[in-house]
Amino acid sequence: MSYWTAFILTLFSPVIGGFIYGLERIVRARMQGRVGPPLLQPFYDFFKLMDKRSIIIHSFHAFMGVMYLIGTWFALFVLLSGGDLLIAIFFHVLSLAFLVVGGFSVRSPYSVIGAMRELLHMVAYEPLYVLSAAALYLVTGTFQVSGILRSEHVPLIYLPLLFTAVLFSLPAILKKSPFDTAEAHQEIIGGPEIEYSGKFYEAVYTAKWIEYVYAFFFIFLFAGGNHILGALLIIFAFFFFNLLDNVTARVNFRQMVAFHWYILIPLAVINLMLIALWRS
Amino acid sequence: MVVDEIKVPLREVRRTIKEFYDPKEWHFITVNGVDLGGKVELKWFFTKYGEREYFKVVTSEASYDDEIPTITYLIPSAWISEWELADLFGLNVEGAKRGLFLDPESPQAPLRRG
Amino acid sequence: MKEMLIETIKNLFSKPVTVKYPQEPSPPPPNYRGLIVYKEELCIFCTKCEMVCPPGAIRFTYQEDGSKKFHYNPYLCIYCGECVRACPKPGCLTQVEEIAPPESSVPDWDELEKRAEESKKAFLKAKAVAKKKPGS
Amino acid sequence: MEKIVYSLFLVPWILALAVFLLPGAHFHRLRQLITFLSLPALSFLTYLVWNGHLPLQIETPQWLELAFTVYDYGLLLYFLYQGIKFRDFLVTVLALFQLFLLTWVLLIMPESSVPNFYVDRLSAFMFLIVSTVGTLICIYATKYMEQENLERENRFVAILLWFLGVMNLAVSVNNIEWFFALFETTTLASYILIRFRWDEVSIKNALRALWMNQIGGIAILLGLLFGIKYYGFTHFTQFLSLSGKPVIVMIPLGFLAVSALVKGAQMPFHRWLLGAMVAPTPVSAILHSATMVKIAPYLILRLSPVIKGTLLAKLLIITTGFVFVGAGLLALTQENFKKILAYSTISLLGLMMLTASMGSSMAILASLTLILFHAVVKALLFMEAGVMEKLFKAKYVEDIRRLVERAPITVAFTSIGFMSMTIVPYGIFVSKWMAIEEASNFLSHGAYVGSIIFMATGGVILALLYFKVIGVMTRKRGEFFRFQLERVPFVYLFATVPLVLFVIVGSIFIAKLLSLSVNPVVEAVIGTPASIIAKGLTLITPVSELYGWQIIGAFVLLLIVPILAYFVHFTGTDRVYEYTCGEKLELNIGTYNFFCIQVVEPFVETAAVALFILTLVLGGGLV
Amino acid sequence: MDFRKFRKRSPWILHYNTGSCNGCDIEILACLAPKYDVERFGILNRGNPKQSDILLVTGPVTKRAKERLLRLYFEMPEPKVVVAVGACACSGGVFRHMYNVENGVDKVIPVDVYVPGCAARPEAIIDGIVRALEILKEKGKEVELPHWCSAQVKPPVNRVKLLDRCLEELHGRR
Amino acid sequence: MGKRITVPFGSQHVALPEPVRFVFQTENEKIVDVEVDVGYVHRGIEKACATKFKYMQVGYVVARVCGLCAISHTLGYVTALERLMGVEVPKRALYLRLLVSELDRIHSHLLAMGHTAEVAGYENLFMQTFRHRELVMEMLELLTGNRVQFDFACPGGVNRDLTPEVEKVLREKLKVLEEKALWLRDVYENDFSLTLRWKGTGVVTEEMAKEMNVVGPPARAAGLKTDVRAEFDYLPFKEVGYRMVVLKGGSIYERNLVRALEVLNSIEMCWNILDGLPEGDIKVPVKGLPEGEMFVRIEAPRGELFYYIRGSKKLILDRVRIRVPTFANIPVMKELFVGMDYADVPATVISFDPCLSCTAR
Ligand code: SF4
Ligand code: SF4
Ligand code: SF4
Ligand code: SF4
Ligand code: SF4
Ligand code: SF4
Ligand code: SF4
Ligand code: SF4
Repeated sequence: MSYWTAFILTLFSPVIGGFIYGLERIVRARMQGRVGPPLLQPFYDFFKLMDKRSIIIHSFHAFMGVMYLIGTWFALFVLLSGGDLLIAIFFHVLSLAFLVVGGFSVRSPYSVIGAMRELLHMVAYEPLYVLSAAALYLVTGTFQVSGILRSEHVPLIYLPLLFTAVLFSLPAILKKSPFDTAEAHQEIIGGPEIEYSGKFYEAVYTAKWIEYVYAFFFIFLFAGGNHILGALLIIFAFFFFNLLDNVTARVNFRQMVAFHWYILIPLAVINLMLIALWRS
Repeated sequence: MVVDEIKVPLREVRRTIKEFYDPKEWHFITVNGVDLGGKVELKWFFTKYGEREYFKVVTSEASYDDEIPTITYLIPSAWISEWELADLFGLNVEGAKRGLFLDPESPQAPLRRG
Repeated sequence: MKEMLIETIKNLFSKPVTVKYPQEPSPPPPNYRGLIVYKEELCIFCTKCEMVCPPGAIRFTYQEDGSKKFHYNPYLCIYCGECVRACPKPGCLTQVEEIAPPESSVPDWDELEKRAEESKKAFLKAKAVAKKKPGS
Repeated sequence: MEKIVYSLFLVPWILALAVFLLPGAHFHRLRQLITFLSLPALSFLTYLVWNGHLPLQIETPQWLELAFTVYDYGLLLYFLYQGIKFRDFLVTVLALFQLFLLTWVLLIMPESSVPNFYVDRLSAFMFLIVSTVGTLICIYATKYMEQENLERENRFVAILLWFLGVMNLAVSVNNIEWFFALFETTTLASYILIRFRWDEVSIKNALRALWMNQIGGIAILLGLLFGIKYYGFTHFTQFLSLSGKPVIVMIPLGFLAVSALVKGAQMPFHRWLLGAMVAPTPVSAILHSATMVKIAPYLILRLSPVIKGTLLAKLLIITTGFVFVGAGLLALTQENFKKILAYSTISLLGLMMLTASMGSSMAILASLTLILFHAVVKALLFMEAGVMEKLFKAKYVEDIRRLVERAPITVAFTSIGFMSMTIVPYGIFVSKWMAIEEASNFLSHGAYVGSIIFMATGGVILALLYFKVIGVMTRKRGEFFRFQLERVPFVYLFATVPLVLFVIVGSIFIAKLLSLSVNPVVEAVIGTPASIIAKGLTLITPVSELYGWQIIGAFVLLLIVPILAYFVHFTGTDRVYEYTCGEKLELNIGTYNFFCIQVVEPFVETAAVALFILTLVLGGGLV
Repeated sequence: MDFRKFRKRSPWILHYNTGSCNGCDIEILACLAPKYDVERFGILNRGNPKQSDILLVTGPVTKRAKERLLRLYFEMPEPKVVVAVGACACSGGVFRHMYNVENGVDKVIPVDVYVPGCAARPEAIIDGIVRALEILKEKGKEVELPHWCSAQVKPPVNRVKLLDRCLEELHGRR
Repeated sequence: MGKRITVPFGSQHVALPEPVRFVFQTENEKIVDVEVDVGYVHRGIEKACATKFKYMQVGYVVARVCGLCAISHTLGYVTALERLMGVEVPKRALYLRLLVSELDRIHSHLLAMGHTAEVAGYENLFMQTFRHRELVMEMLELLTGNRVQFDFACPGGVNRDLTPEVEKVLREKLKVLEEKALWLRDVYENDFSLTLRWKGTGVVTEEMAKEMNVVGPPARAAGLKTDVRAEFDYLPFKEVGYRMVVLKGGSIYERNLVRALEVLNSIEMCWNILDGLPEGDIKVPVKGLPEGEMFVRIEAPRGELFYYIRGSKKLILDRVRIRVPTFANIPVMKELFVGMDYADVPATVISFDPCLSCTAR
């Protein structure tokens, strides 16, 4: 992918992510037998938040919210620009760091708990993503995203278990049930984002849409050079995680970390070792 | 409806309840106060699991400044009724804290007459 | 999870159950306990309704001449229907199915309550004076 | 050239002597000056060595050998004496055993004409760390001790300086017997330093450090013994000649590796390093970061060409990887700030040895980068810990709550230190990244899969740990409207600012740094340099690239932003209180200590012991 | 661009019960459920004052809830509207003149829309919200103060201090 | 204390439609200390019933103690009043009361179940439960003229009769409801993520239940056989096929399962009522003034509701005392929290289906 495409895609990622989010809200509503909001709802929210009077706790906190947006945006660009996959994954950590530090910087219990849980989310899913980077490398022979996208192998064929694991951890990145402990609306009311309002909340809100693009692009990589399959994978993943969201209750953070470490990561490892053995 | 009412003086209340109360059989309902003007009539209501239309009532009278014996150590769940009594009647119940329901700006001891 | 999965997928492909209110009306069912409608022409001003109304949503103010005026506050009424049952004149008070619309201001009921009390007192006083007068 | 190398040992000793001979409060300034001299002097010497013709083999006169033998006996007898004096059974017995082994070794020691000093780039690399970070710590220590105990300052600083010389010596000897002597000298140094405060806990911990390190010494002696027995080898270079050839008996190497594990405070021998906390903070800094524990990865690096790919290496990978994760987990449960640092040192030492044992050139590169940056960052962090302790009376995580309101500079430096250990694009991250990508090449073996998992999970656990602490520090009640930077004494700033600058600049120019400075060391260690290319700021590795703009971007995000945050005030915006469900409450906002992980502590330790024994038995014995 | 029209499209609500009988609260819950599904209008129950536009209050304000109501009110960013749901919130309902209540939300904070009923039907609540949205659209962004409050504020408002003074005044009125 | 985090839960909180305040001290999200404040909703109803309202009005007022089991309060009050004044209520009226009270139980139980699902982060299940709950709401609306506050029972009988048209619609809806209730029972019983999250969480043991005098579904979920419907004959439950549902375990999971099973039993009772509805008057006039004291127990959806009234031949009673189920369950709730995960708190609280408006009156 050239820098320019990457740049344009990144630039418009909030729009894409917004649409995905809008669609998700509709699909979720339909799955629950409701009508749901219009497709453009996220953008309505966006513009409304623009118009609100902003009230903040202190400027550092508010600024961190804005930085979270910029960080996520940058992380997405790193991913899309075709560079190293591992680096892109760690840039994602970096962007989360802003949210976390912002969350910690106020004396609000929900925010602090949420930030802590955000870190625990990271603890849960990050190893899995590092493993998938390694696995994608094994299959395609490169860590470069652009290389993976050009590879004639379809990693999905070699990495079914790993892909399953990544699918199941998708809710952890996007904070959906069953792994939405960091936001846990009914417990900590949005966690680290609770103290943001107005334009500053808007930044956090938009950053989440960008994360959608980030996560789904990651799924896309599993199709390697076969971009049609990639698109199908994204659609599949979209419905899959919405279904999962709708048929599960939230687990607590212990269960979340345990599920990732004891089930998903071993799954990934088995897959990894199998293909490594088969390769050698 | 069978009502088994025992009238005892205030200081006997705890002993009376202790004599028969066994958590396995008895269900403590509540303690209720009725203001009689100057004094309060207190009733401890009990019933028995599995029995039809049966009440056991321990009745006693207390003046506004008497110390009402607590039965919380017998029946751990009784504190809330006792606190309520202390709050709404302004009675002096052993170990009860004020302010369960009432705020500083609410009228105090609202359930007293007059 | 299985049951939910089936249901979720079923829901996804069937029509939502949501009613289209307010685009389409969603009327209350027959005999809904809505607003109290008062017909002054039938009223005998016995004030029974005022007496039974639990929140005091019906109040009468007394005019100088002893006639009474009916006031009703739908934003205070709890729609229990007790006034209708209490009213001795069938048809004077009825409970319709409609409900009052949301408003951005409500009757100043505090003021009205005061007025009702005062006018009643004034009227009773006047009556007492009037009673006394013929006697004296 | 030889003289330069010798002066690298002697200069610190002379300075130490000078400092020692100037006791009392009134010479404080003078001592500071002398200490300060060590920085330019040692750096210059190191510079000369680095630019000299390496590797350098130095023949030594016969008397030196004798002197070392005598010194060895003296040292061991001193240990024995300490054991008896403090009625410590273990120290006594181990000292006796060491004496026995030493005698045996000397009896069967063959004559050899191999030079006893061997200074290659790896040694020079270690000199570099010692002479910069180490001396900075000494300078820092003068101020620190001024605030603690001016009377004993001269002793303290003198020991530190002397220790720098010992370190330099230790990484340049070739003779394993000598190495043993110096290894035990570092043990002695840590013993003296830990018990420096002379209270009960200090002595207890010092004795523990002593006996644990004695085990390391025994392992070296056993390694030497078996080395002589099987191969007739007494020098490192002899072992290195084995590289590439099938190795018949690993026992000597296994023992040497074990001694590295002990010195590197790997579980189950981590307690001595934790115990070192009771000493004044510069001790922790010097022991944990710059110098002493670095002998461990140094030793593994020395051996790695030989053990590369063997079962021993794989076991080492598993063991150290396990420690990397396990120590990280245990660090989460700690509340004492220095203990957190100590555990994370243990953890990262695990990572260094892990990468060192992988043995490929990329892995070695990663290991060296890690050593370099870790030395700098840990020194920085410990110094900041000392600053917090001395200036803000903050020792525990709960004390550092809302520190940012009082001490923005300290918090900023500490945060940079913490972040540099986990996040893109700091040097430590880069080495982790290279290590993971390198490990991906060998995935068909379980140990390497294990290493990836360990690296990935250990990494996030450390991230969790550091952000937890950063979070506690940066919490604040309101605005800094009038922001006052705290007044940090000049010496503290002098010691810390270069480190911070190095971390940042080094990370920005990581590509150049790696290809120009570290890669020659890699070449010296295993013969072939890692195939990395620096193109501007961009670092190109065989399988991937780290772009310059990524590094810059990350730095802009990470560094400029907090500074900006300081100046951005959103003055036109309403301020509001935190949401607390509409209640007005006295809030107590602490942090998680993951207490229940302590439940797994015995398990982690048992597993570590098992792995350790496995390394010893399988790694050493059977292959 | 005029953002005002988007206010109507994405109202997020905060619900606070100041002492109601739950009747109206469960009807608000019912509004979120599939049959009425207020998410059609973009309504989300955020439960977080800082991100909400509409404050739904149910119940006659009890003495203890009063202060909390005020706190939450000041936590909401303008423009915002307050909807009093149910007879209790409008004027005290059946609890009018009981000793521990304040007879309606408008005694404490300004109310924009009153929804009658006991309990208010979901349809009525929807109507009320629709009406509130009309008002919301017209509102300005300046800080709103309770009518009984005498202070002048100048932006930027420090709501921490504002609330303190306000509570003082509130308790002073006691 | 550096590791403690204070977490307020309430008074305003999304998971709570009602104001109640818990202040938890947590360590690693494990609760080590808890403080409860239940007094937010105190309005002074008992006082008002003894000073402000006439005895005929009190029924409407106490209904507003809580909207969730409005009929239970009215029933409690009118039963006590009728017993005190010796009024013989017509059989048809009793059956109609029973019908409404069981429908009310269904709606309240479904609400509790759905709400517990919601706070456990299971939004879809909440939606489905509420979707089917709307059926009951429609039935109640048809039957009584209002969705929540029924004002159905009055001293001497009931206010409205059941017309044949309404009965027909009721039967239709009841049929659908039965189907859905069976499905819901299945979900609440078998759903993996619910069992994972709820089984063994917030356990009230049988001993605890007895000791702390727990009432209602929480008690029955703990294995304590107590149900006022079996212990007090305020309505002819025997005749319409009442069964007591008792489970063992006492965790959130069982509490909701008890509710799901009771819903099924209630539906069955509704069928029997509709089939066997006797003809006759729906109301007898109540004359005279109350004198003396009377107390009754009623099984509200949340458990035992206790009414005590006392009059002295006046239009206004001397004392009306309401002891509500949640009031009785608060002590045990408070005991439960210590040692629990904060993440489980909302579900635990809601699984008791607390009604603070009752508790504080
Ligand atoms: S319906 Fe009830 S509340 Fe309304 S006016 Fe009539 S008696 Fe009063
Ligand atoms: S009860 Fe009927 S007739 Fe009497 S005043 Fe009221 S409305 Fe008029
Ligand atoms: S209703 Fe009957 S009794 Fe009452 S005032 Fe009218 S005529 Fe008289
Ligand atoms: S049990 Fe508690 S302390 Fe232990 S790891 Fe889990 S959350 Fe942390
Ligand atoms: S208006 Fe009626 S239903 Fe609503 S809260 Fe008040 S009493 Fe309850
Ligand atoms: S500060 Fe005073 S004047 Fe201003 S809102 Fe508060 S009470 Fe009113
Ligand atoms: S479950 Fe309880 S708290 Fe929740 S809405 Fe119902 S009554 Fe209120
Ligand atoms: S017991 Fe609870 S649900 Fe029932 S009326 Fe009372 S508050 Fe409402």
